[in-house]
Amino acid sequence: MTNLFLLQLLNGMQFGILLFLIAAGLTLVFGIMDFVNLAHGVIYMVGAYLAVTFTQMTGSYGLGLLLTLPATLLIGLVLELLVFRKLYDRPHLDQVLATFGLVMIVTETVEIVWGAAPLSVQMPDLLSGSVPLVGHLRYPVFRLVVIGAGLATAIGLWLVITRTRIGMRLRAGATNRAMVSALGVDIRKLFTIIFAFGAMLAGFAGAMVAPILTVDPGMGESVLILAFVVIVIGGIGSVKGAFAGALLVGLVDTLGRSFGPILLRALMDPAAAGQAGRVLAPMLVYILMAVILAVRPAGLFGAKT
Amino acid sequence: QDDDTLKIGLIFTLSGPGAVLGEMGRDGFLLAADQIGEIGGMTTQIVVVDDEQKPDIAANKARELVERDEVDIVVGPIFSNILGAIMKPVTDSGAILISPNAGTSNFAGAECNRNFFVTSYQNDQMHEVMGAYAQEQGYDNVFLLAPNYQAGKDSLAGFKHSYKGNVAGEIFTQLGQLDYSAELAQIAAMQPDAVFAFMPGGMGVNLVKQYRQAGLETIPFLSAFTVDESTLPAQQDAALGFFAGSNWAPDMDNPQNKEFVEAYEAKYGKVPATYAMQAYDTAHLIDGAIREAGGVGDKDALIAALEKAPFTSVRGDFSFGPNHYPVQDFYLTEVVRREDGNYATSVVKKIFDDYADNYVGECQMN
Amino acid sequence: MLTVEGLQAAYGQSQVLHDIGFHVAEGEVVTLLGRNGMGKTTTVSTIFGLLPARAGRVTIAGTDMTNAAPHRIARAGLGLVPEGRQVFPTLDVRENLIAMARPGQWTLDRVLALFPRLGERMSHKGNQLSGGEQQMLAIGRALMTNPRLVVLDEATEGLAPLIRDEIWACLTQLKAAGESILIIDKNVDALTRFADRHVVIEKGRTVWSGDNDALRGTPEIKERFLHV
Amino acid sequence: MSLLKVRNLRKSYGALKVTDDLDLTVEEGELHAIIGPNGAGKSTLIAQLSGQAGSDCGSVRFAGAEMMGRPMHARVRAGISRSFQITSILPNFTALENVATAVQARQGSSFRFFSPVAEEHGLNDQALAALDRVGIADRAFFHAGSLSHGEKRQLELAIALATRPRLLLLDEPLAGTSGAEAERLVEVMRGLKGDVTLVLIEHDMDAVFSLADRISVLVYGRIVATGSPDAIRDDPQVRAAYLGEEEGA
Amino acid sequence: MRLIPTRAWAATILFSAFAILPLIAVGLNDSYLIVIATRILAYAIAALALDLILGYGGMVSFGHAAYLGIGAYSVAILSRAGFTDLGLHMLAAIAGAAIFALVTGAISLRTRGIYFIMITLAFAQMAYFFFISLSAYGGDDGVALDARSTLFGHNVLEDDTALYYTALTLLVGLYLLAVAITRSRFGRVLTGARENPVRMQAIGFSPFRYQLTAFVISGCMAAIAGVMLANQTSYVSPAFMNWHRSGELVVMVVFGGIGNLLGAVAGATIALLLEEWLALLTDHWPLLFGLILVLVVLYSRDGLSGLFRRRP
Ligand SMILES: Nc1ncnc2c1ncn2[C@@H]1O[C@H](COP(=O)(O)OP(=O)(O)OP(=O)(O)O)[C@@H](O)[C@H]1O
Ligand SMILES: Nc1ncnc2c1ncn2[C@@H]1O[C@H](COP(=O)(O)OP(=O)(O)OP(=O)(O)O)[C@@H](O)[C@H]1O
Ligand SMILES: [Mg+2]
Ligand SMILES: [Mg+2]
Repeated sequence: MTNLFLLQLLNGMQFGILLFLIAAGLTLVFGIMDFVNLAHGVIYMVGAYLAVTFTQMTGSYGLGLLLTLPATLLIGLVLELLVFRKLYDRPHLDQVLATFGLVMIVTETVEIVWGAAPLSVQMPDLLSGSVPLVGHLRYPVFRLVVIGAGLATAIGLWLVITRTRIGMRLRAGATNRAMVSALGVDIRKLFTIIFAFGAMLAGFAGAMVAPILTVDPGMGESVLILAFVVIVIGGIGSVKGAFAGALLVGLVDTLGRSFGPILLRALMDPAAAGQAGRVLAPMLVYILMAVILAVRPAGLFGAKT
Repeated sequence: QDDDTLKIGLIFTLSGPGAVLGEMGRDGFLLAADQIGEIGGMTTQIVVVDDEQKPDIAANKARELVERDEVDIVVGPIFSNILGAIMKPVTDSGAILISPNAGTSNFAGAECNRNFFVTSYQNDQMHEVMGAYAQEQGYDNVFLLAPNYQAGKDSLAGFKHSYKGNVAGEIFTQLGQLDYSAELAQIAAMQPDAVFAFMPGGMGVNLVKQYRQAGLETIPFLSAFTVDESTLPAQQDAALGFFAGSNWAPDMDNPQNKEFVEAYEAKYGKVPATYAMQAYDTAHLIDGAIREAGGVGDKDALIAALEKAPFTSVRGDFSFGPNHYPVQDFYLTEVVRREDGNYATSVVKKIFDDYADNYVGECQMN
Repeated sequence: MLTVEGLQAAYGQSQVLHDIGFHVAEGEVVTLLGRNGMGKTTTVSTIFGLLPARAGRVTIAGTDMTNAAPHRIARAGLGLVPEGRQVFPTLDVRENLIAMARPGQWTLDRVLALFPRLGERMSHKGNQLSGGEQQMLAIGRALMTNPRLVVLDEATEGLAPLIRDEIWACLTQLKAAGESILIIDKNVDALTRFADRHVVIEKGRTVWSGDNDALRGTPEIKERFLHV
Repeated sequence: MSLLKVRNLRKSYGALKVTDDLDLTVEEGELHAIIGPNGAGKSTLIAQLSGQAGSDCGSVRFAGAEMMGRPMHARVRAGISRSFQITSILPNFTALENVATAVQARQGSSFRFFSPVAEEHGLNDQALAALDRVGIADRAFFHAGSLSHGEKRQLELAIALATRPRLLLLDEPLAGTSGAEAERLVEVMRGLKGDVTLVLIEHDMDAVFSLADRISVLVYGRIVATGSPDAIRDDPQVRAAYLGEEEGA
Repeated sequence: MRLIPTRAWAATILFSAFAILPLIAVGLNDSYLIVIATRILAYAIAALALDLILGYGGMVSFGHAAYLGIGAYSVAILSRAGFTDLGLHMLAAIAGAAIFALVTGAISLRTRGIYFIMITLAFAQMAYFFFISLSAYGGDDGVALDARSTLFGHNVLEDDTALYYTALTLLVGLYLLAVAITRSRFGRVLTGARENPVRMQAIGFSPFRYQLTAFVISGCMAAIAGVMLANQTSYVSPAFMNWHRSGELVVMVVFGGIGNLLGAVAGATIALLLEEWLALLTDHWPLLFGLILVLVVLYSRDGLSGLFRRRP
């Protein structure tokens, strides 16, 4: 039982880190640049599709992943130049509307190009095994790779945002673009680059999950809300917060699923517990968010307004 | 209305994540229509609409088909909740509704309808097949896994209907769940004799890949709607050797089936799944029935003709029960890699012969 | 250093600047005077390219910079202390100062020596400062870009008298070091102690300009346009 | 009788004590100026008195009633009103609507759903009068957000006046106004004296010394001196810590 | 000021067009027109409700589909229990929505901005999953209604045209109500609280009370839309209340132009018509629809209504 608990703890953290990886690009664009980008999910999806295609073309997942990065960077660049740069100074709702439109466009394009059927990436043999943990329990190698990638992204992003002048300018630009440029920084160019970088992070996440998750036209949308939840729980504008939020969601979701029913059974009779468990389980993440925001209206690490 | 033209409306999910299945249904039907040419010997006009997998959109589209396009027969949908939404608008208008996939229990039983036919199965049956198989194998500790929604609950009930052994654990996962580590850890800890899973669509892809990666392949994987030709292109090797219950598989050995599978693969470049097969059969059913009834003008005659199922199904034996749901054989299938490199299910053995659903007794057709 | 000729600008349909013209020579201190709402800030915004000029010319160090992007204007040597401070609320004091800094004689240490109060508040966020502290920060931030011409809009708003004196002293030093200054402030008397010339703006037009002696010598100017 | 009695008021942000066991008494009808260096805690004190910011401990008695723990809007209803150092207006409302909203707040029920408020002359007339008083009546139909900085400062005062408070807390009302406008606002405040009790925070010493009945000096969270303008002007400590040469001369 | 008479004109034209639509349908012999139009009216009511708090109160609810669902399930649940009267259905919908809005609104209003968006989404998702688990009403499959609501014991609403005019009457009534609210004292406080809540407190208002009241009013209006939608579709399902729906409502309002009520009605109308029409043109209609949304945002500052306004 304690073994299982520890394992589930690990699973929860692993899922949290996966969520962070998926949300990382959004943390940059929405959290830091303050741009409500609903298209994050579809860029992530395009990343996964590109990884599939590039892997097929090159025969190697590693190469496929490497090619996906510049490709999504380019996509981000084009989107920024055509659409996003005109929207930074506009209200959040205009951004919602425009990126909602983009979601429709990209999703449909993906269906036209790749079809509606799910696709997948064959995992390289090197990473496809599992390593023994305790007893019968084994842990997939690729999950360890995902954990590594997520942690590396988190640390890298945190360093860039909090420790570099680029990060400072970005944060400054999020609240007052005019002032930043009046002090001599080409904020347009900076935003373009960072946005493209955000798209690349989304693409990276897409490529990273392709071997373990289904690659289909619904994949972007299914993580979009989760990514926003993670950032909002952590507090907008904080990489640390997003990471904590992701871990929390991962843990609550995983532990709630595996131990929630047991807990409920201690409180009520088994039938009612089963019923209650089934009603509550899918709500867990939302209950978590509602409770956190009710207690801390600006998230865990958000600046109080 | 022109008496010589036959108007058929197809309503399928053609956008969003469910579109794979809808497209297969549409393609299967259109393939047959193409081969037949004039369905029932009549000039045929086919209108295809997308229900977007949203019940209210579907209800409107269904009304559009029967009111604006004045179709005689509506074929569709894929998903159960859409069936519920279009049932009334279509049948109230006097048109005939033939479902090539969704087959809910209410319409098989108390709410059965003269104008409504199902060419697939009653939803529970696929799960009952696997339950019976588990029972037959003498597994006495099976772990059950299904998403937390109505069809998931029905699925596990269906399995338990024919499986009498011990249930090692029963987990309802979230709809659209991404990560199954927690569930897989529990399975690994319990080491059941087998796992039964109902995980349609992308959820099945996620589960199967992660099941394999977690090193659980030594535990037999029984399933329904989890590994089929719509998901196998994504699951590939991960699904090899996994079992499913079905009323058909592409390698079924009869001339009609060979013709169908070959033509489908040639035209669409992929292996058909049951959704395509059932829609294909539906077109042939309509063809046969109209020829028998001598047109669509007399609805009563047409219904009577349909009830006789005057066509040769690619799955072999096929007839309708009094509730207009099929009576057919069910099989255990297994995922194989074909010689051409494609993945498909393959018949292992027959589990049920001429099997009718459990609700037929509740149906009072008037 | 800076020449403005026949400048016109508008917010949407309402034209605010009709005809603004003046110049600031190298090492000179020039003030923009005028009552509330006469167009001083609008003039500054237009010079900085934050508001498009409808007509007229802005020349910086000999180059025509009319309607150039703000960052190019800043790079050409202009530093802005904007009206209403506009410090970056989510950056702390240190970050506010160094984020846009450019190399030169003004360093973090020198700015902190000028405003020791900021040194005590280094890790406070911009929006956690008092009004006066924000003003100090805005001035320090502009200095850190090491401009050749500092533009101060409401230079000493909200500063305590003692600090105000220090600002005057500092500006005098800057001037001595050869920097140019364009300043808007309500303390006309203090300005006359070190400014070279004054430009009076009334309803979007430059209506008068002259040096200190001229301003002191023509009290009707003060009376008519500034009501003091 | 004293209108406002503040005792042991304290507020800290982390380790920083912004107000520190602060005591202050304001008499009914007086104009009480508070001066002190930047960051001394003046605005924080106003925020605490008005209820915008919470306090760690202490007591604020207004007209005999304890205000501690009451939210800002309740204190306004009790008669304490304020202006903001950093302009706080309704930017997409016209200047007139800004003030009319304040009049409406004082006048009674706002749970009226049907009759158009723009046609309520009672509100508009009073609002216009307040705008006229601070000198921006000609800007009445301009969007407040598009006013110049100085005009916004004038509007800020008009809004505060329109709530007709018993105690008015003014946080640097003259900041950002030019000479002419500043003079006008000083006259407005002079006119209010006697009617309304005023607490005035200002760095404009001419205004402070010409208006104040009493002055308190706040330095880093504590009142270090209270007295008549002359006494304060001559206090060497105050001169060293705050006034400097120019003003003290 | 000058906007108000123009808006009144635009509203008159739009609603008159709606009023004569059944005649056109008869002329074209296309009864399906009325079917789509009724659906449009239901969404227009919901969009109107959302614009009241979003456009005027600055409260971007990303959970308004929950009220559609509450309205729709009121019909389903009461009908099954044998109460078929439309008035009863409305009352139940309004009461249910009011309670849900009161409780979730009171908590949500502790937050602002994006946080408000997300917490309203959270509550709506909870409602969504609650109805998914309601096995008695088909869970996520939903339930078909046997018949439409009755009016004073008569099943007049079975007639599509009667249902249509009922929906139109409701829309016009609620529109006028919403216009009155936004122009009233209450409306001014609501808008002020959006502009600057601290300033509103500093003149003696407690924004919370007004915002919550508006939130509840809006929720009740949206629930009425749900009642109409259930009748129009004759089917009730949790799909009415998932987050897509909430998102679509926000998109309709922003598309039409926020904060002028008529924009919401127009936004719902045009978005749904476009969807119908583009779907006839091509299977890939989302591509075109998305493109139109993006273009409208890029070239107009205020949704569709911005396109009709003279630009400087
Ligand atoms: N939210 C906050 N968090 C942390 N510190 C704060 C916060 N708000 C104010 N402070 C600090 O409290 C001190 C007092 O601020 P306050 O605004 O009261 O000063 P003040 O006397 O009004 O100064 P000024 O004359 O410059 O307006 C300042 O040093 C400021 O940095
Ligand atoms: N964003 C804006 N939109 C529309 N009009 C504006 C805007 N900003 C300023 N104005 C108008 O332009 C005129 C000039 O404003 P400006 O800010 O340049 O005045 P100013 O001389 O700086 O005054 P102050 O001393 O009060 O700061 C004013 O009448 C003001 O109402
Ligand atoms: Mg100005
Ligand atoms: Mg202050």
